[in-house]
Amino acid sequence: MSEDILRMENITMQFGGVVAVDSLSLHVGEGEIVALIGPNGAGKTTAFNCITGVYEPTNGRVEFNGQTMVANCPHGKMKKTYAGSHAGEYTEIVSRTPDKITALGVARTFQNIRLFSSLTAFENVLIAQHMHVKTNFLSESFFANAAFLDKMKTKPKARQEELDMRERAHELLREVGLSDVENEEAGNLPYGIQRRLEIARALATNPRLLLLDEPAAGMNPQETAELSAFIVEIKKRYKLTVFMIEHHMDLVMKISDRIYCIDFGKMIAEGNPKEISSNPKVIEAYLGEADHAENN
Amino acid sequence: MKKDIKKRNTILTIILIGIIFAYMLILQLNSASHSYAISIIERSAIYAVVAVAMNMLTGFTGLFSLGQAGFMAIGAYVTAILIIPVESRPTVYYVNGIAPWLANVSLPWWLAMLLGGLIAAGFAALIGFPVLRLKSDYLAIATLGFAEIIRAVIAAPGLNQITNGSYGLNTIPGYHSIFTPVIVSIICIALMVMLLRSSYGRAFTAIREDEVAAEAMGINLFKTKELAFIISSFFTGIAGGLLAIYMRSIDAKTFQVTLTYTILLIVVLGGLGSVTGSVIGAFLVMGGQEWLRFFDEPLTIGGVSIPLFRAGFRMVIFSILLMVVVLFWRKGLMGGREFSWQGLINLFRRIPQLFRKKKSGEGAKNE
Amino acid sequence: MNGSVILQQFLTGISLGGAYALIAIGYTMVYGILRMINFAHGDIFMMAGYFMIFSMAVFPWYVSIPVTLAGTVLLGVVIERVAYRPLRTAPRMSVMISAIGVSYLLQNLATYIFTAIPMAYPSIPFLKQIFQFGSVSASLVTLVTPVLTIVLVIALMQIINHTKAGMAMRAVSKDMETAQIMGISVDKTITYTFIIGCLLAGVGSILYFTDRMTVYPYSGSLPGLKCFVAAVIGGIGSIPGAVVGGFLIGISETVLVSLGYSTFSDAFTFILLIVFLLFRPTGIFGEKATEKV
Amino acid sequence: MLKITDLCVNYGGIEAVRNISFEVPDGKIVTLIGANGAGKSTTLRTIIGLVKAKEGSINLDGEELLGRSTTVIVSKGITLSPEGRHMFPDMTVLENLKIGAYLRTDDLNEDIERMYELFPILKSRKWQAAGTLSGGEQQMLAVARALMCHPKILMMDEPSLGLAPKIVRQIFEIIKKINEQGTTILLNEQNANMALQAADYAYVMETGRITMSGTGKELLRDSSVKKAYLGL
Amino acid sequence: GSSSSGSSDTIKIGVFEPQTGENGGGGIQELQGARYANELRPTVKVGDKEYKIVLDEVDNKSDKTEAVTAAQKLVADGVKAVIGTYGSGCAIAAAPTFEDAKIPAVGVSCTNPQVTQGNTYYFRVCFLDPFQGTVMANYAWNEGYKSAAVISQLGDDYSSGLASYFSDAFTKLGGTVVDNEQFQTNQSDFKAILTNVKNGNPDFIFAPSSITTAPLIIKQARELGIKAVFGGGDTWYNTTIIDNASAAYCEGMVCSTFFDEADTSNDKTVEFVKGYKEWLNKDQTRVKNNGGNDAVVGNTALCYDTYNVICDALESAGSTDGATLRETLAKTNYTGCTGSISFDDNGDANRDSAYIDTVKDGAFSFLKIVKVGDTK
Ligand SMILES: Nc1ncnc2c1ncn2[C@@H]1O[C@H](COP(=O)(O)OP(=O)(O)OP(=O)(O)O)[C@@H](O)[C@H]1O
Ligand SMILES: Nc1ncnc2c1ncn2[C@@H]1O[C@H](COP(=O)(O)OP(=O)(O)OP(=O)(O)O)[C@@H](O)[C@H]1O
Ligand SMILES: [Mg+2]
Ligand SMILES: [Mg+2]
Repeated sequence: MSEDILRMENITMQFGGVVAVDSLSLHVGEGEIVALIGPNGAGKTTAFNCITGVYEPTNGRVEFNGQTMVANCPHGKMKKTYAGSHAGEYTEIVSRTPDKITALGVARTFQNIRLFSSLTAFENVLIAQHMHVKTNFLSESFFANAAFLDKMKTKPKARQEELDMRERAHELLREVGLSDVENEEAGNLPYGIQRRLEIARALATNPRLLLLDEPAAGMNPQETAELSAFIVEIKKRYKLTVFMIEHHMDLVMKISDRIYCIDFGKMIAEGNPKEISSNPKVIEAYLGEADHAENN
Repeated sequence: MKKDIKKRNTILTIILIGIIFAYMLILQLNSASHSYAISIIERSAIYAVVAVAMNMLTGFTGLFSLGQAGFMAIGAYVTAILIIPVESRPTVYYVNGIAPWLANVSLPWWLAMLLGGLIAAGFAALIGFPVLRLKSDYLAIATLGFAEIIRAVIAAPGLNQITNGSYGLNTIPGYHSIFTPVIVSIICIALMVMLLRSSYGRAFTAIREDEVAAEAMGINLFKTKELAFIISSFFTGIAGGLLAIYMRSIDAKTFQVTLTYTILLIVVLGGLGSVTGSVIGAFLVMGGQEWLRFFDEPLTIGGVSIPLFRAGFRMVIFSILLMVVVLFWRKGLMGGREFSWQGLINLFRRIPQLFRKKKSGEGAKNE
Repeated sequence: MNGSVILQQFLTGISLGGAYALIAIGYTMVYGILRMINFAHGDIFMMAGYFMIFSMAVFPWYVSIPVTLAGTVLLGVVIERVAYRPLRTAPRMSVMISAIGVSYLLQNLATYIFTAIPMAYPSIPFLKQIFQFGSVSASLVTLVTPVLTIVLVIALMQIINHTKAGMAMRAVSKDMETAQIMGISVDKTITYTFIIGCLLAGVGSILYFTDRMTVYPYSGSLPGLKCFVAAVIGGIGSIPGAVVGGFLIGISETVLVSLGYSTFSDAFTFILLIVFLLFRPTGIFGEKATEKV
Repeated sequence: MLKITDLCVNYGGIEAVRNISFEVPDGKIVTLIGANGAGKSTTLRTIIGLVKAKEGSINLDGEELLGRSTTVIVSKGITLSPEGRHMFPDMTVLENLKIGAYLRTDDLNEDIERMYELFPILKSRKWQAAGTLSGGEQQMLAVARALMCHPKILMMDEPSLGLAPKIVRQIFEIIKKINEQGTTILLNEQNANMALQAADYAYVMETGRITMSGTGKELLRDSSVKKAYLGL
Repeated sequence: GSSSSGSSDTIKIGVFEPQTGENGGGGIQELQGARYANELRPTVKVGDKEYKIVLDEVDNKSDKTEAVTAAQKLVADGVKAVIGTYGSGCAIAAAPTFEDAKIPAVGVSCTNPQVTQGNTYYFRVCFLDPFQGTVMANYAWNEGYKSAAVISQLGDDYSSGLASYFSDAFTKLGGTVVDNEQFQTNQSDFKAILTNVKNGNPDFIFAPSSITTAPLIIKQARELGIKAVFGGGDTWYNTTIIDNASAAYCEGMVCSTFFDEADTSNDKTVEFVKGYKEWLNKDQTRVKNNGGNDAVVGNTALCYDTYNVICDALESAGSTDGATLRETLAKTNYTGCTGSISFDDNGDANRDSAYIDTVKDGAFSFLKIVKVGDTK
């Protein structure tokens, strides 16, 4: 694969005395689909939260597209109680709020669906484009809805932007096959569709890297199969890199280029699906002895 | 088809606006005999502005703020101080005198009001830094506390020469015409609606729905909340200025927590997240309070005086009515939706249907 | 300021604080369980004052006290039934509005029934005995208030932490539906909470008004607001927190007034609140809310 | 025996459950499978009294449960391990276990030890606030908590949701074990394969209706089930 | 009620009083004076025609915002004159409304100078705060008190005003104000303030305040062992205070008032007191509104006079036209149960003396009359 788009270096996340992620280093190459698996409580979601700015990691560095995106070292009270390794290796502190990270091109979905549930599917996607709005709130309020200006030769910038955003939202929903539920309230949609919408909404931020946290949770095998196809398709269409957490092994094995497996916050294995499914450590910690295929 | 409906709606809207303005014109032309109605309409329009501003925070952005009275106080005092005629200032500040630097500063009402709004917005920007990090009830209590602090500061003896402390301000020039406050209110509400319908407004709603997700969509929580807070406070300050001119005399006691509660009741009655709801709510609450006045007067039917009817009964009835609305129309009258002609027409259409259903139901029973 | 003045002020502070603490507990418990600010609590406290006035007109004090407490509890329970229970599944905001509505109603009702003219609070002779220590004088109620507060709170803590009813209260406060699945009756548990909260408000009202002697329809609103602030400062949901908050506010208010800053004595309560919210948003004893993304 | 007859449930205008009837015989494992939104959770929540039914009957050993409060129903020996875990987030793991046994008055220590044996990870975290557990850990706690009340009938709503394959298998082993010890089980599952293998009897739900039923083995072999729910 | 439309042979007089809210108590006491007067004198003869007088009572809820609409309601009802209101704040708020509508208003007990200032349609029958504050200072000084403490309510024009006039006058006379304390609206715990007062050991404590707070202050002070004499303004001439603070604690307190129930030098007073007590005792709700007993408070008497002043003006104006009525009112010269009433150019009552009453054996009793110039 080409350049790495994401690199985590020795990320440690400590809550009180619990070290949820312990010196985790991994990398995701441009255009790859990489999966992160591991037993419950291994620290997968926490790792995602460190990347996306929801948590500030206790130690370590995350690099996005060759740039430091997040970096921290134990400081303040943490200095004394730090229980991870690689202390003192990092001195830089770079912290970004989740919105800044999204602005850099990293979008995510959540383990528990977090749609704007009383808004329509269309509005959900529209809102996700808000961060690209360039005009200020004054001209936005004056012109964004000024439809009567449309006949003018050059529309006000705010109006043009609004029209573009709407156009793009329609287009996106069409591309992901959600056109027919555009005006439905997101919260009323069937579960599977909600998952899809959540992904569509993430896409609307124009990400280069898409993080999916258990996208197939609560789906039956049939729906899961549809989802795998969907992920592969959007990856191609939007030239994305996908990094996902998933417990459905058939999905993981089918579409990932590489898989990382962690346990107790530490990396225990890395490799392609074949290597991982036969890795004794992974079987021991995660898959269990029986043939995993029948479980799903 | 769609176009026809749009056309019909536009025509209906124009007719409605026409009727409203014609009515106001009639009131205005006979202002002496209609002063009661005029004052109710003016007051309702002013409260509608605050209600919409509060709704923008509470209903649209999900920030439960109870600081309205404080921001109104700022707007009202700034406006009042700057528009009291210079020659009557000595009598207004008859106890402590007016600060010399202020004594001759005077502005036209609209500029003073704008300044009042801006200063209120400035305060909002300042306190936004600490308090907007708080969630729901904590935010409510903190903003409520802030309003109380403002009130204490206004009444503090140290500011006697500016705010006239305990003595309040009066001889504020009033409105000459009902159109002034109504048109200013309409402009304010229209500006807020335009903001709410823009991308920024959608970002507000996103925050209300789910902060974590909104942030993950690239919306800067703090900046967006601060924006909503500042703008809402700006219009609340303007409404304070409008109120000062309406009342012509103000003091710190005007801006107690109960004022905020009244506005909250308006917002809830109208429906959280509905601008038209807030406007309708303002007129209903203000008008209703007045309409219920007959409860306060002794009532005699056929020579027997009904013992319940005496002073204070009106407010008992009013509070019971409010409770009924809260308990039985949980989402308020508009329930987060906006007024639309189609909705109204559907409502009318449903009425005969209800009758028909009832009839057929009865028929079934008879068989 | 000499020693006896300081001692006198201190006595004032802790007795005020004690009464605040008792009321604050009611706020904290209701908030803890229903996640709502019971804006009507201060007015329940005011109504308790009227109950005492009317029952003392008929009964001796030792009968009146239980009668008043029973009346207060009944009022609280009825309010919960009528105004809060139907909104159990409604958004929190509606319940809060309903509480404001009840508060509004109680004030208007009191004005209507009892008129706005302040009424004298009857004195309970034995509580009003005045003790003189040098130049410091205090009535028994001043001394009794803080002691009684502490005793009641210790008893209450035992109930909450070591009985099943207490466990039920904590569970209901976190997740009503799941609590039901555990076999806990949500309605009953909430009723218990209101009973305890109103009982303490009743006791608080007797102590407070015995010292301050007049009741009028708005006499509950400001103490109510202050006690809510006390509950927040102490860490809402935490009973020891409410007590500490109550004393903190009572004492600091007294100190401020005695130093001549009475202009800011009310505002100070809120300044204290904002400072706390900034540096310790969950209050002194508040638990961290745990939301996992 | 739990017997559901002609049960209908509406949410506002949405008919979530339409006229379904089924039985849960004592000592058996019965499973409901079906797509998202089929109405499985609604059914379980109606049985436990959290959702009010429009019409129908829920009968436990001859006693009508419909219209009873959840507390009463739980005291009759039915409990639910809810979908989406629903911990008491600020209580510790141990307290969560204890509250599961709210209606019991006997000694709990033995049972708590048993839960720690079933789910060792809970033991090591017994003082942690349940809200900070990982999804899987929470799910285990939810199951353990439900078991603490010694139910006659244990209803489980998607116990395998979001669990690692290894844990899923463990959960199903535990389900079988509990069942062997005498607890009747009514199970909602997306993981149709595992559920059908474990179940004595199974019902397939689609848009609020029961469309198919049979023993677990029968349905496992059924071609339409295979296609729709087993992804084969 | 006002609902009966203004038929040709009735005249409406607005009674603009708070019946609820902070000043509701005092407002109702005033209102009863008007009701009683209306019962005694139900008609007036304007020109040649006999008109029935209908009282149009509106509640301004002691709230300025409400006051404006309430005043507008009176205007809309077509009242010819207005009585009220208790609490200067609401009077100030409503004043421009009445002026605009050219309806003369006569304030009963609103003592703030600003009520009538710059408003040609507002009159008042009571004295003013500066006057009252000075009178009390004179009294205190004459009694030989050398040091005084002042307690006033923040944000309340009445209380702050009186307190500052008192302090000024008292210092000018040579006394010292040892302590100046302020309290918040709705405050009910005054111990902290009073401890400071006690520490200053004053001879006299001037604490103008509402009838809600006065008993609290007095009672708590006595419990703290403060022995100094308490003094207040006209609001204190109200038995509610004695009832609430207990007679023993109130013994010896003084207040200025425009009226004294026990004043037998004026026949009109005697007649009014007798008649009003009878009227009160006819109906228990009236007694309740009066504060639970039949003691006559100053405001009631003043309001009674106000009603008569207006009726007289109507009769002598011979017209119900606002401007004419105003002119007639300005020339009023009336002697009522509260003494003689006439107005100066500003519309304020020409009063140069005030009664000082004290509490003796649990009841108000007349002490002396003090004039502004009277100093030792
Ligand atoms: N805010 C927090 N405070 C304390 N501990 C936490 C917090 N968030 C997570 N943890 C702990 O960190 C560990 C890792 O949790 P995480 O949610 O990352 O697991 P996961 O790998 O995503 O598991 P699952 O597959 O079950 O979702 C868990 O033991 C959890 O208890
Ligand atoms: N509280 C509610 N209000 C309105 N509609 C609801 C509510 N809960 C569920 N529904 C609707 O009822 C239908 C059945 O939902 P239910 O949760 O019972 O399905 P399920 O079979 O359990 O699905 P899943 O596999 O997703 O858990 C769905 O269409 C859902 O949208
Ligand atoms: Mg996870
Ligand atoms: Mg379900």
